[in-house]
Amino acid sequence: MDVLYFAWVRERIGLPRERVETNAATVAELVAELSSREERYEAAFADLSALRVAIDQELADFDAPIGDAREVAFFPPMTGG
Amino acid sequence: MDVLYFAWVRERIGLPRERVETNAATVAELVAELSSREERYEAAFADLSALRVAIDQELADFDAPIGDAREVAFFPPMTGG
Amino acid sequence: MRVVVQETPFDLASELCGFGGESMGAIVTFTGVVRDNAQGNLIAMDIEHYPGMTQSALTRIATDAADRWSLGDVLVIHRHGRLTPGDQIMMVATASRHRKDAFEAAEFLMDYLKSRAPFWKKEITRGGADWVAARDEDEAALDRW
Amino acid sequence: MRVVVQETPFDLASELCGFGGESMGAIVTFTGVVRDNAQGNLIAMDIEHYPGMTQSALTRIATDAADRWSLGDVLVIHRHGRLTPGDQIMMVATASRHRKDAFEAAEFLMDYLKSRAPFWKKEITRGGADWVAARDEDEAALDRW
Repeated sequence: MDVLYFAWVRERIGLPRERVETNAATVAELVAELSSREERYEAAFADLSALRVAIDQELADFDAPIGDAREVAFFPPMTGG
Repeated sequence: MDVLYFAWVRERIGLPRERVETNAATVAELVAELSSREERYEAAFADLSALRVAIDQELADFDAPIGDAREVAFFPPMTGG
Repeated sequence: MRVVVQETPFDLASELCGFGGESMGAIVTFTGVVRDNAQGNLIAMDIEHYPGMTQSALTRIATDAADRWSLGDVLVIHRHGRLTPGDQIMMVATASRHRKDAFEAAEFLMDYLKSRAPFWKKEITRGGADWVAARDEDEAALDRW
Repeated sequence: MRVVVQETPFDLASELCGFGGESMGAIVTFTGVVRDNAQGNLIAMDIEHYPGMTQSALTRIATDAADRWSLGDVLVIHRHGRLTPGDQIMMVATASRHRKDAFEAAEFLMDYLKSRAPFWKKEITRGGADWVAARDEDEAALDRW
């Protein structure tokens, strides 16, 4: 699946998107898996209350199942308008 | 003093403004005086709840004193915007 | 603040040129347009006003809005004379740092313009001509403020 | 209904040309403008977005508004990329027969665009660069609806 990062999440992790092979069942499991990789991921995911997630371009919760999602995106609260 | 009429009040009375010499102390007294003149005035002033009044271009009540007003205007509720 | 009463049409874009300046983040506009009536037979809308009072009444309403909300700018334009369906009747614009102030002030201006500015509308239809009656809900809308 | 995401500027007047048509009496617009920050040292505002999601998120917000209020037309334009103080960031417009619907729908659109459309703003100042934090009151504003 593709994992996308926006705004300061992108800056902290250091890339806008990457291909991730995972067996994570939920977003939270995916976050745990990424956080265990390297410090920059751990730093980016340190406070989940400061993050939002979208599964296949729809806002979702961190306990949502990933299923066969093609795309999961992490970003801070949106500041449109 | 000048008495002005707008919208259907103007149409019913048949003129947009006239010079009136009066000793009326209040708007209500002025209305009574005008109504007693002719039927067209009586018809225009028949229902005061359907009318508004301005003294010297400021909205006022029918029991307001006229004092030395230069201009009293009668019109239906406004429909701006 | 700018308050204009005119017979001629106005152009929203020109009126808004430079409106608010660089320190205002939010601009709200309301434009009133002559719409056809329920019967679909409106030929024209005649707008009568009280020339001596109109400018001062509109200015007072705009000043009240500026006193009540934090506004960088306020614009009110109201036309009079004969208009036809699709014509713009009036507009208000408000500029503020935040959208809440800009929206509320524009709604306040509209509520007061409806019931406290000396304009009267007459619908000219194929069947005749009728003065537009003030609506109770327009009077009730003032209770919000 | 029209929803546009673009990098280039937009012109309010051209966008509103013919908007709403002759049966809509009320047109409300909101325009968001890049304003200088409190320190007065803003050089630019970078607006990042999520290309795959932006259009669909905006369209859903506009559709929700059209379902909820009686609207003759809805327009949403949101820019991305680098903007400077005074630049227009985005606009919404609503057309309705009555002003209440047009105002409420425009406020609803703005409240949702603020917190539910995938845009992120970064302020570039002489002192550095900082992501704009979401404001609690913007999230709280959604409770109205």
